[in-house]
Amino acid sequence: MIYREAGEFKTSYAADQGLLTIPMDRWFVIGLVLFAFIGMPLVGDEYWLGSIMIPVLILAIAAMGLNILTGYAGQLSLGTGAFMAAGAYMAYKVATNLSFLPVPVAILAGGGFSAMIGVLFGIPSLRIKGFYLAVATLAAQFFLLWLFTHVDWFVNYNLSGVPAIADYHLFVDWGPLVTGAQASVEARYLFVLVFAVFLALAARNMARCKIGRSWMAIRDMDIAAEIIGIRPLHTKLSAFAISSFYCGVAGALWAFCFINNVEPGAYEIERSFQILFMIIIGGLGSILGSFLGAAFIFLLPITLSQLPGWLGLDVPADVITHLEFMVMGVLIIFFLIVEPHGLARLWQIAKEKLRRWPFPY
Amino acid sequence: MSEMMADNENGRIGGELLSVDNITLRFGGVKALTDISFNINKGEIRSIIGPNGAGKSSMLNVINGFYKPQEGTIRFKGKNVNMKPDLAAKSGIARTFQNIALFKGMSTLDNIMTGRMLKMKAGFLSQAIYWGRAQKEELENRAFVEEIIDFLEIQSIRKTPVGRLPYGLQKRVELARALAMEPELLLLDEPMAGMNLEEKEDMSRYIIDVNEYFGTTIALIEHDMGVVMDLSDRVVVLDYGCKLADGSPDEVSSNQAVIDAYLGVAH
Amino acid sequence: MEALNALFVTPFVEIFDAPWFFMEVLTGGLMAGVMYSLVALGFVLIFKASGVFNFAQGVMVLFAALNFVGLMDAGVPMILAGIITIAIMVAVAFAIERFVLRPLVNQEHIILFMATIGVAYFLEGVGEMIWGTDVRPLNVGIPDDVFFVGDAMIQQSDLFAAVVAGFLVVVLALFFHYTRTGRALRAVADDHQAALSIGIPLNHIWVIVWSVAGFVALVTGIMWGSKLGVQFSLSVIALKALPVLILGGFTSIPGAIVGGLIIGAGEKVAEVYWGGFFGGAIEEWFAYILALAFLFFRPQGLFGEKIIERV
Amino acid sequence: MSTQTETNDTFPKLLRYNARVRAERPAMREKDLGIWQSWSWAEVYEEVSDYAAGLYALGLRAGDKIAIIGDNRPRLYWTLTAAQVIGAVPVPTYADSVAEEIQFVLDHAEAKFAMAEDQEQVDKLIDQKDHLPGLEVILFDDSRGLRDYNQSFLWNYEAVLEKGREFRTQNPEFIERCIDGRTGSDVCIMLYTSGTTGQPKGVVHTHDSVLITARNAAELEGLNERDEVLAYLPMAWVGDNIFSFGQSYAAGFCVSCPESSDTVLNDLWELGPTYYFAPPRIFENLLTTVMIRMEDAGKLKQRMFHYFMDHAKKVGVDILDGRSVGLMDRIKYGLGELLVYGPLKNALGLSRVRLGYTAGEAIGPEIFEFYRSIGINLKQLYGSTEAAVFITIQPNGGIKPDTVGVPAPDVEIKLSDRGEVLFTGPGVFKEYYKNPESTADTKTDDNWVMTGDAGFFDDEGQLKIIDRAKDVGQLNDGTLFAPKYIENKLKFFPNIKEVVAFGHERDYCAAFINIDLEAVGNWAERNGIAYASYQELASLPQVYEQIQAHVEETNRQLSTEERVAGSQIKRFLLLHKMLDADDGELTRTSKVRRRYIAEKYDVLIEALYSDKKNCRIETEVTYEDGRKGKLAADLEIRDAKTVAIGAGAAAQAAE
Repeated sequence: MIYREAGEFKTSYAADQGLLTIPMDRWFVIGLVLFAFIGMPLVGDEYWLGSIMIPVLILAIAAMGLNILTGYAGQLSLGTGAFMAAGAYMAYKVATNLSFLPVPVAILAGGGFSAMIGVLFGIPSLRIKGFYLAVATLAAQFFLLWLFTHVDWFVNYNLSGVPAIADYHLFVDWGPLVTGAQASVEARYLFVLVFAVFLALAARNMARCKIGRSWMAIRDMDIAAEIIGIRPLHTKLSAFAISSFYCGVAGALWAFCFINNVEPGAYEIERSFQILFMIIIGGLGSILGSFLGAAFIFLLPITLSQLPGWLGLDVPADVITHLEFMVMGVLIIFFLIVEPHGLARLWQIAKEKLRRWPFPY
Repeated sequence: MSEMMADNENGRIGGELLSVDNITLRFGGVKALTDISFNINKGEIRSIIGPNGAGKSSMLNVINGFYKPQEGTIRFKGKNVNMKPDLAAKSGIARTFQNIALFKGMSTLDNIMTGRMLKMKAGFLSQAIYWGRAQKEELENRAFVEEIIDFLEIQSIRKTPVGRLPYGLQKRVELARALAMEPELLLLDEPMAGMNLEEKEDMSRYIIDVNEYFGTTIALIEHDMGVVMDLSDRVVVLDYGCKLADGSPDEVSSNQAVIDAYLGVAH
Repeated sequence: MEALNALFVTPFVEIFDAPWFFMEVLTGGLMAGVMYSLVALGFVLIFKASGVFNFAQGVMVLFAALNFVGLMDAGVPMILAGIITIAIMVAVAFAIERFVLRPLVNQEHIILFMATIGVAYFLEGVGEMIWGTDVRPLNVGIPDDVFFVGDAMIQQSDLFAAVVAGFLVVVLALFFHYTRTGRALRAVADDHQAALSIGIPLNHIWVIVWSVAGFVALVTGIMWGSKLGVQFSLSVIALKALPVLILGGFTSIPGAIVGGLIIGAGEKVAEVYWGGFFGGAIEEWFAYILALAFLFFRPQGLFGEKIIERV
Repeated sequence: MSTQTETNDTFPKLLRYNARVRAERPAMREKDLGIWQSWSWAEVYEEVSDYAAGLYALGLRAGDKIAIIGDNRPRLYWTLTAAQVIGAVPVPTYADSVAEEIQFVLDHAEAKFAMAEDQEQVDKLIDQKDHLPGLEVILFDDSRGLRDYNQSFLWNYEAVLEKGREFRTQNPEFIERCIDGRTGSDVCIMLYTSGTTGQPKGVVHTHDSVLITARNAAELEGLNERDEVLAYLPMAWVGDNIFSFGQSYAAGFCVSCPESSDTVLNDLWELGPTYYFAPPRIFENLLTTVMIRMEDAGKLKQRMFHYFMDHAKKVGVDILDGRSVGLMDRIKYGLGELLVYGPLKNALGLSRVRLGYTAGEAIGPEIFEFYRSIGINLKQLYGSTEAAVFITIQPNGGIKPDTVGVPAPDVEIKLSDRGEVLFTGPGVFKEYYKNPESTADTKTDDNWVMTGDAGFFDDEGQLKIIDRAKDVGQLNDGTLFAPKYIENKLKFFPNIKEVVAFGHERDYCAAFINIDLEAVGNWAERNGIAYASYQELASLPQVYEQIQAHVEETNRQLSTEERVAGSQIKRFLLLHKMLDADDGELTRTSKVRRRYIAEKYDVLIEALYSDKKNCRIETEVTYEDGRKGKLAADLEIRDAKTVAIGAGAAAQAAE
């Protein structure tokens, strides 16, 4: 309906292969990003920025990571939480022990460490698939979390085992505080947003390049992928590495910019499932879906817990928790049956409808 | 495209490109191929025929490295090879499958682009920022792929997800993907299976065009004898994993053993 | 050197120093293993018959046990509670077939797997909504005295559980081999088309097999519940069943039993003798790492069929 | 602009001028290899220069003819200019012609060169080469499938360019000299008209006639270098030569070629032209497609669609023409633009159209108004090959669906005694090639051209074309009788498929009518009326009622037009069978064979001109399988109310 594409023709491959080839979409996304950077910090309060936007963005990064592995490369993982933990602990180590490095570098280092771990646990993927691989990633989940909680080196021999994150400036001792309890919520939000935007852009770019196509080729038909020269192990490991990098960065941001400490409880198996749900409901193989899914899954329990209040009903908190489980379960089944490609596909369909408007097809 | 064109002025067919020597392949106790030898010359269209279960597909699978023969050697471009499929691809062997093996979740264009995988060398960082080498490669290879799309006349389905295409077109896309690899040897496993007459004619024309334009050597498995006899320079006949005959279409079709084993049977 | 000592010498010295204690640890582990086996058994049943990897099996154990204990606490006689619970589990099987499996027929396995995660969440929510989250003690009259074999202390309840598990396996084996339905289930496992051709509606088979799995879940729940009380942690053993399956193979009933025993015994022994060296709590991951190691060397598991990939 | 007229009086000069003043602006585009490949004016000039030199090097000289055969391709368009550079005459022919037709044209034109698009066209030429002794060189654009063609007269386009470059390095001044050496009075192009009777005639145009006409119209409509046009109509047709060549050079806008004839619709949508020509048939088909696609939409959407379409019908045209419309209506129209018209135009690829033309035959007023009401500035024009298209153009703000507008700039029009339209102006052709008799028959010594069409001016001075002049007759009382004009008016009703009107040398006008089986059948189904055959449907009284209403409505319309008001339909009948080409009643192109029908159904005609209420008829029919059979029917003849002359106008005014 709102699309006016006639006359938007492409005279070069560069234009035809662009990220957002429809001008409407381009303006929409630019507008959205501008709003996220300028409008949101202005209108958002402490609660919205600090308790909703930050975690949603961080979870979206992790969801993008899992989506690269599961949605694009077709390798099921139940170890997302552990890869996030790897990023968080390593970022903490770097930030505390190599304090001459700016905090963004520490966070990226966390991602890098997570990528290495990811490769390690991805090696079995050469020989095993599907559920078998899920077990390998479960092993990562339990083993890594045990490792980080039982080897005190990771927490600098902190007695509580849950070290707090100090207040770091953007660049060592220059720039605004971006992490820790003293940092303003706007600064933390923008810091996370920058990561989210750049990682999303990078993911979209990879998805449309050689590497993305080789992931999808392995996912869709590994035998055919091999005959055109795609190395299965190399491709799968690259997916593990990049996926884990995203998860690692997300884990580090979670510790540094959201909960302000390195808390193992944040990276349990439940987190892995939560992120899996995000990509199922958001849409497998879609970067947009990662964001939609993250927002949806994160906001659902919040909405559910508020809903009775809005409706003037008095529902005990534990009932809401159970309801949340039930709704989540039903939603997952519903999406798998009705729209296995999730919210992103619904968005796509809506967009197609608008493009075809007023015609039905 | 012009650099792909073979110099066909002086005789289309050149020297030996691939030789299969005494190949024996067993699955457990079952012998799929027994002591098979034949060769494929540069530039020719070589057909492998035989009744169902004769071992034709196994033969192709041995050539491009899916199956490891227990005995015998394969030499490609004079070198002894015993490779994995991805290495076979690297050395210049492409193939299509009897049951279409396209990447269902991707568009026609992306499927064909995957055929250019080996020609793209950009690092992942360059790809992540879509800048420099990665972008250059994407655009160059897109241009190349467009030539193939044009060649096989599949412009109108360029951006259609392959899962939605009719069977005949899917086969064509698969051929396009194989062609995008600029192979020296193209293995076609029943490229016309399940096609109607018109589609078969189209496909035959494309096969000849590929052979003539790009000088690609083609090894072909096909059931339709008419097609085989029309297209092929030489034919090798398999039956129960053994070689029955080898020679020009005329020689093969007049060979008594072949007639008994295959042509005599109503197909 | 010290590390090597702690890893390769000390534990064995300890074992030989106190063989009875080792026996005790081992039997304790084996008994825990029986529980894993029972959960894994439920997995295998469903996987064999429908190719579905039922992540919800663990929650089904919890759900069945919650219903059972809930009914008993409400004053329903034990036998009746058992019957009602079985009826509920059959109803669940019907519902799953109708609302999950049927709409997803012919989908990829991974999709079905994720759907069972949804089922798990839903059942957990429903179960706890109705019966609450408190740990409920369960007493069905299983003797819990201890007796000694040599110096090793054995719990009668464990032994009882082992007997029940064994009994269950025998019953299932008989069921699979000597009843029409059982044979049909095996046929389905081998080839869906073949099963259809002998005239058994696939939908019925799914309902039956999920019901049987529900029954196994109930038995598991009762065993486990009388030992530890009925609580949320029951559903977590589902995750432990995964490595069991890797070891035993996804389609083998004996594999599930043996795999369970190995994992159960292995992780107990490892915890007691090697745990100290690693810093404790290695039970948490031992099973997975063991399974991982298995995956490298024998991906089809102990009893699984070799997977040959055809081109 | 006026200085330009003097200095740039040929197309090559204009190209050189464009290459200088708008060097970087796109001149030509082609959808190829997935994207719109573009060439700037400077690039086109360079390429055309090489090409011209190459042609010269191959032996093409001033005055020689070069035939062009193929779909719309940039290189085929460049052949026009390249030939013109060296003074040779391009002769575009229809790409879908069979080999024999091409042979006739090339032979008649004495073509020395031929530029073929691809293997298909080359094959046709080679096929006829023996009958074309004058044809020396065949060039081709797309080399696919031509590898094994080793005839020495075959030249690849690239090879010609190569030759041209070589030639130019040796003769650097050659191109400039050639271009400067030509003037506007030189022959520019030869276009063969596919006449309905007899052999095609080669219409010779000079640079002046094409260029001045093209420029006049471009200036009138304000076309400029930012306009976009899609070249998809045959190059051999004069319209394409003006819209996609002449006006592009004159106004400097870019011409785009579709990927193939199969992808025209999608290419149109992608390109979104600002200047668009299509014959009425295309607009009609497009509208049908729109309606069919909307049938599948949800109820709510359909209601919304029709609601806003009705509103557009009410005020859309007034808004387009800048007449005053109430604020509420404007707001509603704006909403409609957002919800329906805009997306609809977008989906059709017409959202950027600033100027649309249609011509060639009468367009149904409903169809015409539909496009205009959703804000597409569609106009009718009247033209011919002999006029380099433009004879009349509908004036902005004064567009009426049933006229073709006022004379184009510098064009004068007069009507002969028989009502035939004559024109003169800058676009008048030079001659029919090698056919002085026809030239003399068509063109008077003082440069007036007879169009062969009968028409008249309405009170606002707009021309109405009513029929071919030779078909126009007179009633016994001397009233003008234009059968096609009446028939068209009736055929615009969806329920009416075909009409044959009678009246020449009769007392009044009467008609045979064929109903539209689909439309009326649909209506019958919806109203639960059973029918077994066309014959049965056509004999139903309810159907007669409907058709009678249509006839009377037509009479009312006719009564408002002074010249034809006397030829209202007094009596009509619904034929018991569809007029069919198999029975010889229609031509293969579905035109009515008047005389044959008059003979075959003379009984019916007699009945129409008597006071009978019924008439029995027996006819032989040919079934689809070729069998012949007899069909007998008793047809009802009805009287239709006529409106007194002038009364209709009064009634209309009263509404």
